[in-house]
Amino acid sequence: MSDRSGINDFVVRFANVNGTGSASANTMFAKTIFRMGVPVSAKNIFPSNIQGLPTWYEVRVNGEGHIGRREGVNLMISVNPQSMYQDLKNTMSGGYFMYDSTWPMPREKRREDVHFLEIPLMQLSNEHFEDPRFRQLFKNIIYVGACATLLNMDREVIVGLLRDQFPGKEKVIEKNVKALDLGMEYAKTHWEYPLPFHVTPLDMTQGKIMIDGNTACGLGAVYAGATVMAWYPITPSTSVADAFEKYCKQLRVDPETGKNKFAILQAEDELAAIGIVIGANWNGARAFTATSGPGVSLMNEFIGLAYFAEIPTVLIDVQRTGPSTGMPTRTQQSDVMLGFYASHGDTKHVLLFPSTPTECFEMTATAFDLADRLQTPVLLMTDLDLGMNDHMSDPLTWDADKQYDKGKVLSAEDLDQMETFGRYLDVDEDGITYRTIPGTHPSKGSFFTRGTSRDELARYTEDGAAYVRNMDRLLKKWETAKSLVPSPQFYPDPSGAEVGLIFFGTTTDSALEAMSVLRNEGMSVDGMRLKATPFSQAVLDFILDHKTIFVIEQNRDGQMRSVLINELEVDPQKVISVLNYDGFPITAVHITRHIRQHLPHPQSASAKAL
Amino acid sequence: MSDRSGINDFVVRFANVNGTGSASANTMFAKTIFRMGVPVSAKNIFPSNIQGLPTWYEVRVNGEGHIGRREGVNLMISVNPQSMYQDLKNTMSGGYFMYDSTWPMPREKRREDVHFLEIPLMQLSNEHFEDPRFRQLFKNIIYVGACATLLNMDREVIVGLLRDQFPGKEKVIEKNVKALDLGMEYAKTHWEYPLPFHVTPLDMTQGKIMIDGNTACGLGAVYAGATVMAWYPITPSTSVADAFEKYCKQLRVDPETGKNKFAILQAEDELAAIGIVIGANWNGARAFTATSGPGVSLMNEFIGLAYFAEIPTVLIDVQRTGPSTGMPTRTQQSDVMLGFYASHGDTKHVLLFPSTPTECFEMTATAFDLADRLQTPVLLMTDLDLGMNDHMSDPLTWDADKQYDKGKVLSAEDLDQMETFGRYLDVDEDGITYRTIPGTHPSKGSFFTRGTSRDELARYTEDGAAYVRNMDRLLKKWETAKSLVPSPQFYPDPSGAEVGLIFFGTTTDSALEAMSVLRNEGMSVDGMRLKATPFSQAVLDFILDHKTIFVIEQNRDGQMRSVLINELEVDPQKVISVLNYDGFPITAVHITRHIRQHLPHPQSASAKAL
Amino acid sequence: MSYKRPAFRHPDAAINEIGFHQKDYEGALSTLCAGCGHDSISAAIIQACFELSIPPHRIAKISGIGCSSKTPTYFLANSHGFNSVHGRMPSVATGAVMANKDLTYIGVSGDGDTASIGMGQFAHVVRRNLNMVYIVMNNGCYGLTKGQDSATADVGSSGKAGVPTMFSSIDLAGLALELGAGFVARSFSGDKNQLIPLIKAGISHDGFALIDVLSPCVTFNNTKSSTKSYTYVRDHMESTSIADFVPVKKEITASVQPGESKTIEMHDGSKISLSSIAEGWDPKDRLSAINAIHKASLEGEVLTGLLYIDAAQPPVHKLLNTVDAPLNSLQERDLVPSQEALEEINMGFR
Amino acid sequence: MSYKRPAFRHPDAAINEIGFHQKDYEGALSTLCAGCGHDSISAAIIQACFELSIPPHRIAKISGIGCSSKTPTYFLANSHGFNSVHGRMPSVATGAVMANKDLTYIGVSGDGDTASIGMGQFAHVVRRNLNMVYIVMNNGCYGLTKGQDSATADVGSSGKAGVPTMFSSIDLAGLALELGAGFVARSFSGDKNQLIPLIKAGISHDGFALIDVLSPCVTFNNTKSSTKSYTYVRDHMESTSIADFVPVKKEITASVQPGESKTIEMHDGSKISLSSIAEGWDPKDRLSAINAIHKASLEGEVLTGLLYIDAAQPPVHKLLNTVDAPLNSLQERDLVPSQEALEEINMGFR
Ligand SMILES: Cc1ncc(C[n+]2csc(CCOP(=O)(O)OP(=O)(O)O)c2C)c(N)n1
Ligand SMILES: Cc1ncc(C[n+]2csc(CCOP(=O)(O)OP(=O)(O)O)c2C)c(N)n1
Ligand code: SF4
Ligand code: SF4
Ligand SMILES: [Mg+2]
Ligand SMILES: [Mg+2]
Repeated sequence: MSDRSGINDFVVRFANVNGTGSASANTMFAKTIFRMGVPVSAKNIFPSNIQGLPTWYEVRVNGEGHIGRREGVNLMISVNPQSMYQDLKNTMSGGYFMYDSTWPMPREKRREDVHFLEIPLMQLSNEHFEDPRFRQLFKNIIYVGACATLLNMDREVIVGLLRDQFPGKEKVIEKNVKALDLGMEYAKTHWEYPLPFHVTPLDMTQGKIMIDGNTACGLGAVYAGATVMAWYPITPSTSVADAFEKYCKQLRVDPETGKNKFAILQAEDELAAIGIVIGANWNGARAFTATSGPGVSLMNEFIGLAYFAEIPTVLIDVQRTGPSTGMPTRTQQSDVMLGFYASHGDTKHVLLFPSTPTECFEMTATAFDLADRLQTPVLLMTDLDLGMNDHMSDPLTWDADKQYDKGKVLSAEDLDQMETFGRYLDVDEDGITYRTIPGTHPSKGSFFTRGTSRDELARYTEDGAAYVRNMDRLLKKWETAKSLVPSPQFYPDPSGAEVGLIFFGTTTDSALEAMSVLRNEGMSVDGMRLKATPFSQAVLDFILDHKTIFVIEQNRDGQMRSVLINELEVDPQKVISVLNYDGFPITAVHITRHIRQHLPHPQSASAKAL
Repeated sequence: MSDRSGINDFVVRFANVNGTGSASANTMFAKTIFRMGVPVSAKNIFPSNIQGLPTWYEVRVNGEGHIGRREGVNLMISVNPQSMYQDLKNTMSGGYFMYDSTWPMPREKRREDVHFLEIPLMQLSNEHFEDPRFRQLFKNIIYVGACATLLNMDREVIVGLLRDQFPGKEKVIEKNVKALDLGMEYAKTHWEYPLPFHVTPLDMTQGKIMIDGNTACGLGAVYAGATVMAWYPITPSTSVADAFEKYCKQLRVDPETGKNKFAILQAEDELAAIGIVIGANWNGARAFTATSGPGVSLMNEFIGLAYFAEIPTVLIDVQRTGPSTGMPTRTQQSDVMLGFYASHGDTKHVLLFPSTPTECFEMTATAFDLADRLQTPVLLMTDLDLGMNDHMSDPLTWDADKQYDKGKVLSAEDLDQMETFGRYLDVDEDGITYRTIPGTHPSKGSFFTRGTSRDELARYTEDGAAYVRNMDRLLKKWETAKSLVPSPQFYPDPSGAEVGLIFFGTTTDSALEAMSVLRNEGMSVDGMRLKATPFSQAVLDFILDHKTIFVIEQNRDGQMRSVLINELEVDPQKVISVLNYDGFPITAVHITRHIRQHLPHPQSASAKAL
Repeated sequence: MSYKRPAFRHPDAAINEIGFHQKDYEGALSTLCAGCGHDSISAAIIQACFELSIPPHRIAKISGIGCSSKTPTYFLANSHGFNSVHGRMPSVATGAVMANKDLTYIGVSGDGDTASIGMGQFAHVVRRNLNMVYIVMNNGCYGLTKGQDSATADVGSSGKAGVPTMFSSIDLAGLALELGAGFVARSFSGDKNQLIPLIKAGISHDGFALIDVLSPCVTFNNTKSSTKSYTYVRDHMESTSIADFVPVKKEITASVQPGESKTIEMHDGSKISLSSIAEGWDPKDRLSAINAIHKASLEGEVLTGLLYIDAAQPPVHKLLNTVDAPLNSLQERDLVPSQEALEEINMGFR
Repeated sequence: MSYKRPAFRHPDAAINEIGFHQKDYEGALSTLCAGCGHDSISAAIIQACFELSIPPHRIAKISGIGCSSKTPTYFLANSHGFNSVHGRMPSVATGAVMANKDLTYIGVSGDGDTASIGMGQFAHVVRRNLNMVYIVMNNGCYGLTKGQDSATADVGSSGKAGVPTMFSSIDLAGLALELGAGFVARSFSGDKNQLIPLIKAGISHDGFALIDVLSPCVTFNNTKSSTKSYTYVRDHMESTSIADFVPVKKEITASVQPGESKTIEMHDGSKISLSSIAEGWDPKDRLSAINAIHKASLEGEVLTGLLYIDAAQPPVHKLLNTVDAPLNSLQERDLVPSQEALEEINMGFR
């Protein structure tokens, strides 16, 4: 890989040991660059383990705003002897390798094509800090300091971050600054600086925030009025529950009584979690759960019940690499098929695909409105990369006048004015029928909820014709849903292209970067970002309007591509998969390589592809 | 519908009350016709209830051998006052309506276009039989007698059946014959007989048997050497377990010790059932489970584990109408998608589609061989219609020399001769690796089983490249599977057709009948019966070789069609669904109607469809 | 909102304190087998709710799958009902209770539904102390799927298939006691006099109330060799006490004799009085109840009655410290935090 | 088949009766947190299997998911292991036992794995009386997912997050007793002397043996406020007895004094001898064990030791009356019925 890095364009990777408190130092590094106005992205690569195994933190700095993952590490900060040689191997030719030279690396093991930056981190820390409990932590700050010098980072910004992190704790701040300066000074006295690639302030992060998707989902549920959450711990979804709880405790406690306007239950398993969500929604509260693939598998029966019994159900699926004992700490988009078709019998579901934390926030709220409006399960399909890494994104906003769309729910007054209430009567001919909440009216509106085997008035029947009517109405509702779900986002090439790229969720950053690379190379490409199923006419038109379509996704089987073909009846021959499924976020280089393979000559590309 | 019925071509429907012992009388009726050499089919239509609700038994007699369901009842035997008026409505115009006139039907409620056959069944039974416990039962035999006269059925054959049913119990036989004769005589003295449509002996059932698919599956598992079965009761799969147990007790008890060469566990639920199956197969025993849609949904996580951990797993899915509280006693083929893609992550499974009880027997055995050979889950996709109804089919045969294919299992001797054993090393380059059974060798061959996160030597790793290698090998195994699964069956039109019909499982009978109808009308149609996934080249060729393809299936969403398109990358536009999803078996009339709709003029049909 | 009564009533038919007839608590015609124990339990539920004068629409009925779980269609037609999935009634009920603390919740399940597939959810709903009555219609077999043994079938007992159970049986009342339930009772579908007051007490109990009701399956498990048959249960029933439930608005009647009876007050002031308490057993002592159950079972007896009660255990909404209004009644103004809060949150992520 | 020994051994290292070194029972290097209780339990398993002289390849290790369920990688490297799915170890173990009755089965699970998601399977594996040792590495929290409370956390106890548990806790030993288990023990990861003989006895027991081992999570639940911390357990541990396990081939040593001890014989002739038995408690009386557990728990004490044993309960293969050969060893000649049988069956369907 040729190194095209330079000012505001490089990758730094920190190699640490799990459970040694490196996370906060590393985050500080990324945030400093962010506060310097330079776009940055940060990915945690961590093991399925609590303590003692290698963990990495990869920061990409890119002044053009490309914040997808990029391969090729310019500066490796290796503070884990366990992974040191692997880390050295993973450093780019011509790159820099900083390591803790308290234990020097034998000459013969070094690489010629890599610059070595030796710094005795542990020794420095031990020499300057008394309390052994903190030595480990300050070691981390020291390497941040060294990086600051090497990369021209603003010391004042770092100090400011420390002040924000430890408000009023002057002693703590002082010690941290001391460690920081130790690192900065060491670098100044031992190395040439800054490195050829480094940071220069910009103002491209003005107004933006750095937040992870799971926190945004949790906040979205708070603003969307979720009052019941039931969940079962599973990486990488656990922090959705943590965030919901944290913000509920902060924002949803009645100030007068000290009582909670929410109920959160850690259920005994995922089956119970979704059962609780269904029970609560049936009974008129907004309720949701968050889980990952194994949980969705376990919820399969219940999801079908919610589909057929038409109960609003919000489920956040933070996807990880399959299967259950798979790679829980790696990212993938491999639950698309499962989410879309979940359960036995004929079922299809509304899926939402956020691609930024801001969208996690907004779409979580949308999920509740859609679930209530459509009386069906809505699955928010996010993933580990989006959920657990901080992403630069727009601030969260909420329209103060927004009313929740609670859908077709009848009040006692409504019922009093009605002739007949039929729970499954398609009064409005949109496939969506009216429902009542238990306890509403003393003599009207009660009905018995079950899967199928019932007629329009919710009476038990095993009549085949009634079954078919109901199934067909559910399809009509599916049609209605097409106009209600978020529309795709288009990234048109002004010159009009024959090649179209389709992407969604966390493939977006790299897909957009790939598009700009390809356009720079002279290839015309249009882009479409999917936001939801079912697909609207616009999605179909995009596919029909292009000769060749690439669907970029992070799974082995091209799952979204299959769903597109199934739903839209387009010719599979013109729809080409660009796939990545090694558990790491997809890169622009990966995408462009695949596209070029299929379209060797940019100019005549689309013609050839068919 | 025009009545084209006649000699050896008609439909009789019995309308009874659940739990009144009508089943054995009705079966006797169908079996008599079968023993007279005339092809017959019989379908139970029963409620999800134990006692007191309407239940129907529908018999189709067809001298040309068409044994799919046919609409239009020529002779209705109504012995359930609850459903009497509905039954009258469901009788064909010009048809015959026999009912229990102990309680006569008011004139004004009768239909003009239907012949009424009044017989005071209860009264006759009460008059001639003392013991009140048996009166109900003999009432049923009386109507069989009446039918015998009307339809020209052979009294001796019926008596023979009674003798077989009650060997040596002369008293019982005598009473039954008395009831039979009561009915026959009543018909002779009160009505004109035989009816215009009736039975004439043929020899088209020579060597055939009448058996239900679930019994055949249970027997198949016995012959295939299954020693462990774990299951959880669920209609319509329960009788698979019942049959396996019955025949194990009959055929698999060691005569010397009286001990069992099998272990059957009624598990606490479906998750446990599949867990037991996986544990037993991992430990070298052939084990299986049988369930229906809700069970498969619950097994979803475990199915994924078996796929990734590569553990042979045999699952018989007797499909029913979705969802869980749906119509458990109605048939459908709506678990195709679920079965094929079951679990989160990238998973695809081997499915087998028997279409006759004989194939249930054979394919159950095939499932074990394939599961062992491919080290993966194999799902036998049958359904309520096939599983719980008696079907005329070829006798069951077993090659006495057949050796089970236990796949790549290493013995202690093998291990002794090996340099390195790597559980996931693709030695043969077919994607299938060698496994060992616990306890085999004191120092070689032990390994640790987990989903993924492991390398070729089964060592723990979270390395992305190792993950990809493994996932790609699983795809290679999938390719290998294509040549191992049963090939499709072709029904070519000698003249070479542009229209191809694809069908599988219980759509077969009616699809074949539809083909013969269409051919008689002058339309050329080829047929292909799918027997398995993954699809082989032959399946793709069939689709490519025809301009228009109809996929006939019993679900709402055209699930098999989707799988075909996804797997074979064919253009959806030329693949048309013929669907039936009201819970009743599909009919030839239904199929031809749909095909004609798409191809109005037989001659130029295929051209137009595109 | 007015309580509209259906047009015609027999003038003599009794009405309860809030003006409802017994008929208002009935349901659709049962489709269970004639003689099924479950139907008697339905009748007892109807009677209990009528006598407690609960407005029918303020009751929610939730069940799993099985003959037993079908019964909610056959009582309380004016209440919302939910026939969910097999073994998962507890979780659906949990969600419902979370959403609205103010309704009365009746959960109905079978022994297969609870003790097999639902075992995990059962154990955890007990721990959670939901405010609900959990009725197990316990026939020791799988009725709806035609008679397989359930986990509550006693060792050696056999149903219609004639194969004696070999695995040790689960005593749901014993289990609930072990798991810390605050109200545990057992009864028999054939004993209306005992069952109705127990259901009433269970409904009034502010927390989770388990009533394990032996309910013979006439079709599959009413055999001579079954320990869940009408005959067996009738012959081997042993009562801890005769229970009499006294709603808050009524005085304790003279029928309860002091000295030989014990009266327990519920949170709402209503009382359950227990006369002729079995020796050495104290309805407020968990361990004594556990011992009594085990001892009875060793002797092949079935201990019935109110086995244990702790009226003071905090129910789930108290544990969760939720606001007084039902969560499902909260509106945007209660739920949406301020704009400033969001701005501050954004600030924290800069 | 020859027992090949790896090339180099320290000449002094002890070997057991079948010629294996302790090292042959070890596993891969642990990746658990330094100080995790689970590692001590792994060490005890290694020691127990070594001392019992079981050929390592005749042991199968099966687990669910969690830090605890990872441990089978860290012991017995020469045994087959299976890390299955969360909460489902019991069913996988059941299948394995069905397939081959002749191996030794060690099931490992966590408290989340067993008492929450696995509760149903746990209850039913107990009933089934599989021949296996079921070890729960019980830390009262979810280690692998970073410290959430599990259902075995005591009310009021709190881990690193500092939020006290509010729902009543599940006592797995108590539950197993209620469900009819034939061997129930509790121990502490920090008490090797008690734990090793219990594991040995559990392995020798012909049936299901539960060992609930308190095993502190140093990272998330070793706080002052936790009742599953090293300090709390050490301070509140109460033993029923001091156990000494005597394999079939050894004589009972003099150390066990008659009068103050009780010796229980296992099916294979080996013995477990229990000295200084707690007052009023009889290891062969289920009810006395239940009472002892409840009483200790009311006083905030943790009762450890062998709580209950019934060496005579028939294990699953006896109940199922299977042939003596392992089912996985049967061949076509044992399994395929005759041609005539099939012909007869066909006849029956004509
Ligand atoms: C997931 C699932 N598995 C199996 C079934 C089939 N099933 C329906 S009811 C039932 C058992 C009913 O037994 P029980 O709960 O005791 O109720 P009863 O009919 O005896 O009242 C079973 C296994 C199902 N509906 N769903
Ligand atoms: C179906 C499923 N749900 C959730 C998880 C996530 N998960 C992994 S381990 C675990 C709990 C572990 O707790 P415990 O069994 O007590 O083991 P410990 O780590 O404490 O030893 C959970 C919830 C999972 N792997 N699978
Ligand atoms: S089968 Fe048994 S449980 Fe079901 S309705 Fe009939 S008697 Fe009742
Ligand atoms: S997190 Fe807790 S249970 Fe897991 S390894 Fe660390 S100390 Fe052990
Ligand atoms: Mg039952
Ligand atoms: Mg734990």
